[in-house]
Amino acid sequence: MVVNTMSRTVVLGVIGSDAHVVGITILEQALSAAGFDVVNLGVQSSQKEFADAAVEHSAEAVLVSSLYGHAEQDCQGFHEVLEEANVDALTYIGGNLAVGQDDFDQTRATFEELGFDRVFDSETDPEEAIAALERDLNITTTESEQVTVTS
Amino acid sequence: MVVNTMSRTVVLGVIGSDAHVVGITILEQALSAAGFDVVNLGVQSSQKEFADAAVEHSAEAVLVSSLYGHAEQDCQGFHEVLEEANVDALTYIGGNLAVGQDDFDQTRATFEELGFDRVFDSETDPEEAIAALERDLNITTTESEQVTVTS
Amino acid sequence: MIRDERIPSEELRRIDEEIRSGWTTGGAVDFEEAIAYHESLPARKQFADVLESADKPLLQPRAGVPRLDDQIELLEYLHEEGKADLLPTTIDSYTRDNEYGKAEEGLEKARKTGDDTLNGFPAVNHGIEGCRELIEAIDAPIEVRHGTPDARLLAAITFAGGFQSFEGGPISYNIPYTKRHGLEETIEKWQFVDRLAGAYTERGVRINREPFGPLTGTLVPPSIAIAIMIVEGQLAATQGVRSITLGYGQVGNVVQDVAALNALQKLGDEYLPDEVCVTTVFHEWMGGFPPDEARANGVIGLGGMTAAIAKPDKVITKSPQEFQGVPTKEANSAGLRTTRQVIDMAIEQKIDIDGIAEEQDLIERETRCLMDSIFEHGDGDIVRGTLEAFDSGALDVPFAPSDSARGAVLPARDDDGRVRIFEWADLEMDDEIKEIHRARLSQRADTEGRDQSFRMVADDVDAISDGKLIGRPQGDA
Amino acid sequence: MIRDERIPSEELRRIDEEIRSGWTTGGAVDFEEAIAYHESLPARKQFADVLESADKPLLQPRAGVPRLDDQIELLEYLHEEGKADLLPTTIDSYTRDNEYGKAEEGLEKARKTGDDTLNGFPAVNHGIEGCRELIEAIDAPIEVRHGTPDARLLAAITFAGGFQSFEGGPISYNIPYTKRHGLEETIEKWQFVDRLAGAYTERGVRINREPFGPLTGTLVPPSIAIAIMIVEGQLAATQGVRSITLGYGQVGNVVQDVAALNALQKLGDEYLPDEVCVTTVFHEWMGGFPPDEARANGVIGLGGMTAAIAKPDKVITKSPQEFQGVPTKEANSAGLRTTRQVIDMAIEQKIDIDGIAEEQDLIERETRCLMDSIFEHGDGDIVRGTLEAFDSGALDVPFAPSDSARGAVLPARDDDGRVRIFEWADLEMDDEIKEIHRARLSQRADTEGRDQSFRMVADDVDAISDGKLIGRPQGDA
Repeated sequence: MVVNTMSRTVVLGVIGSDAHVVGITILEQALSAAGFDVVNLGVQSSQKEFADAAVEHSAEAVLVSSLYGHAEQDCQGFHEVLEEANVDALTYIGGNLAVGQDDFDQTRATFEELGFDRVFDSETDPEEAIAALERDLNITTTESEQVTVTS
Repeated sequence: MVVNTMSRTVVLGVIGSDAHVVGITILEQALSAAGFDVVNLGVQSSQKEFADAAVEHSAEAVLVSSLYGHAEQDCQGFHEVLEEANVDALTYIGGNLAVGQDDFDQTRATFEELGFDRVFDSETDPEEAIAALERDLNITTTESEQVTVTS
Repeated sequence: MIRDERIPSEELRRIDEEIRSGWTTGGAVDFEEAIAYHESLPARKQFADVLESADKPLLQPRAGVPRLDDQIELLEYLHEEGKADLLPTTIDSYTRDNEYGKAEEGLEKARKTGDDTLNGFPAVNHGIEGCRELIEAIDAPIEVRHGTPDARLLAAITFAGGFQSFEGGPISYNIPYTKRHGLEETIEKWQFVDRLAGAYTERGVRINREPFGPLTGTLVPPSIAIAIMIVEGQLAATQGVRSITLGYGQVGNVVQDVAALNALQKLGDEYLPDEVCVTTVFHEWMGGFPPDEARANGVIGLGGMTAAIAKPDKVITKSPQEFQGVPTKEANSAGLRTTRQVIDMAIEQKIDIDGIAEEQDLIERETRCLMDSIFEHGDGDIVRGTLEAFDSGALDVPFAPSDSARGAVLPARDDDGRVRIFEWADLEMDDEIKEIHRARLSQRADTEGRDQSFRMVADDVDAISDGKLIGRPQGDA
Repeated sequence: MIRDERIPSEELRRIDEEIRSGWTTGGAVDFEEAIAYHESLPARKQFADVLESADKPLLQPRAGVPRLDDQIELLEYLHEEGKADLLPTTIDSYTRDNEYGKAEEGLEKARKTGDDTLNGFPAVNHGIEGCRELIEAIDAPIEVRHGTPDARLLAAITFAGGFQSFEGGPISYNIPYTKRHGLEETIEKWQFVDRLAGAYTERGVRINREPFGPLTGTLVPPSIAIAIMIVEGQLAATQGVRSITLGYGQVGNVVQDVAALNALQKLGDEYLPDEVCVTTVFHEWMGGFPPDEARANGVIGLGGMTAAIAKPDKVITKSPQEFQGVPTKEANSAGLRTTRQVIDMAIEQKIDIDGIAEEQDLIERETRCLMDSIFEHGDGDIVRGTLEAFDSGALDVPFAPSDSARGAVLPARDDDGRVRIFEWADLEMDDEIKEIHRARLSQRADTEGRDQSFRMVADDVDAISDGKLIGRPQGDA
């Protein structure tokens, strides 16, 4: 288990009308175990709920999950909402981001264009996302070297 | 169980290169139980073996089984062989008589033309064949009325 | 605050009239005429009687398409080709959200274009006439399956339309399905549904009610599912329902699944009033399926085998196309026939597995802990108790999207593949039982040479779709 | 009369030379060079080692097509898409009849037209080079499967060609396959095959030998199959074989199948010399399959479940297309993956079923009766004993087409679906055991309200393809 000396807050949730809860439940556990303070908004969270929580908890990262294939639609204008609320946090998105997607590079480009810092597919292990987060937030851990990052 | 007062002999066997033994094994049991004397030639029996056995045992019926789809070929000239041996017995044939057969009436006509007195498909119960045999041999039994004959 | 009390007749009438005014088809409901209609149905369409008198598990698939003619064709196919004993009519999502206007648009579009613009059969829009046409066309009993938090109008119309079985309940159609519906709200609404079913029952038309046992479908510990089934069964019984089918979703461990189905029947009989006829339904694996029809058939085969041993009254089957979503009618029918073959080959065999009694005993003890806690939380009232227990976290469902449940409990499989509780959060449970779970999970951790952690949970969630029961660490980890 | 004695080296050489002159490809065999070739193969292609060191059941399909390139493609597919652990090469019918000339014609036609003019891979015609090309192309061990009464040349060429496992035996490839081959003749010919395998074994190249356990594939009582497996294992051991896989075909009753596989391993270890490594192979149902892929998947699922409980060393899988004959490679691979999913989900579960020990005890007692009778018939010599016992009917196989067996024994299922003996004919068996069978069948007769008769046998033969295990009388009978 990776334990950090300094505690960082991340906001986590499933965007849109999506009710897939298993992924974020496990991600919440993994983030907590890795030493993060996690604000879990749960499923069916709106763009505004993400922004409000990020402001309230001074989050350093906003992690968006979407598994029902309508992520692109649900994330239109999301970064503008964050900007208006003066949220200056990393933004990650992961899950089944497009219906019947064949080409993940294409999907990644789409979501990077929308403003996300990192884009993960549904096969991504929690460890992988956490390792990326630690790198992006310049958190040094004794074990992070062992984790293979493929993003 | 139907028990007859007079004992009649039938010859039973699988013709050609066919090695399907289950059907005639059960038919042998059924015929014995119905009071017939059964000469079971087993699988892979030639036309001549049927004829020889019929002569030797003075058989009143010759029952031919075929399940591998080559019955028509295996039975070409069969009735001529029986005639040459002076066999004057009923001849029945049953089983999967044609490869990929859809129309059993067609198949029945083919084998009746070859000289068989009755033609049965592979779904025929032993009882049905025996009931037909009893009728054709004018055997009166107390129970034969109960058996439905659809041939 | 609402309590577990029967809705008075005048209140029933008042709500009924209010509800039926919610959509045009509601006006056609005439209770007396509906009773006469049900009485006119032949014995083989009387759901409760057919289910309760069966001498082996009856099979039922899932199926719903928007157009009436298509639904008739689909159910006829599943009945004739799939040899389903009982048939379903799955309702579309708009109806589940009480958006009858949107359902109407979808239905009209479906009628015009022939496309399936809805993901189910909008029974409210089809109205009583449409429902009855379906009931009359199909030579078997049909159940309404949906996932609707407020199913009052759906119940009013489908009951009057001739359906005699109705899935769902205030917890089981809330917690796993929606985020923001309050539990008190859904209990109140389902009290009406049950009361309406009770009104038919009083007149001799026993409407079968079936709480949805699999809940979130993801490694739900049997005792949690059974406690919720008992609560929903009790709520229905209070309102006069007399035919109740308690549900359970396969977890994949044969001993635990058989033990759970035994416990479900035993505790159901024990907790519910004597005048209720309690039956059970076993759902084939509701978690993620392998993305491969051949492997999916293996999952279905294990489900059939479990059903043959446990002998529930009903089995809801899966199809080999489960991974990709709604199956073709051929695949749906294949799932039925594969299940049937396994059950028919195995059910006459005496298969008594060691350890079922012990596992059943553990499940019963756990369930009693939860039930005791619910009664305590409610000072003897099961409605108040359920609300308070969910509120305090003493009752919880893993992976619940709903705000009404903590969703803080986390399950993991033990070394034998049985579902145990890894994270208890505030779930009410005897320490002795918690110790048993801890010991079993510790045994698994030893086998795998790793600590007990959420990684086990994560690995277990994906295990069956990856081809195993237990999410063991991979060689390259 | 031949006896169970090792063929002397000079005799081995003499027969070997004579046999190899039977077809042009025989000349290329060079024993020393072949030993070196086997030694050069990587560990993952060493059949006996891979099989004996596996920690769970390995899966193997059936497959054989005439052309080498097609056979490579087929086995690659089954290895990669079906995830088969071990691969087969099924030999064509002409080769089984030693008609190498006709096989050559068929092969040439297949090469010209691309059609599968033969029903298997004519390994003799492909010769050592062809065989080795196949061995090298496939990254897994490969077994030769055939059904050849006189398999001497086939063995000489496939052993030298790099195959390290060879199915069959003098009884198991005679009694179920042909009518007129004498048993003495096939024993003599298989003594050579085993002696040749023993010669490789002596030099460190352990050729695995696998007697064909399912025999006639039709309700064979376990003890009869096991006795024949022990006899063939002993004959092979005498000739120097040290890796022997005893086979058993599923009868469909889980308790009896698990008990039989346990007994097979136990009695194999007991009867065969210590220096032999005995493993077991379980054949998924070899009787008639339902004419419906969905139902066939149910049969396969039950087979996988049985394998998960009994844990044999190897499982030979069936495909959902079994009914129609040779499956497509996709269906063959689907059968593998369905079996794999069931085994992988169930094998880590502790599933101890009551009554397995008792059934195993019964099977062992029956088998010992048969073995005692064989030894008595032969005055201690197992070859003479086998010949005399088949001759007297003390040893028999139900539904045997061969003139070498009486085929007078008739099996039927009891009320639990276990295969019992209805007609003993002259089979040697303790009266006490006969009484047990009689009582079990009488119980079934009572349940069904009919007399014990051949009708049960007939009904049982068709039961699984009709969707049930036990052939109960139909309602309309």
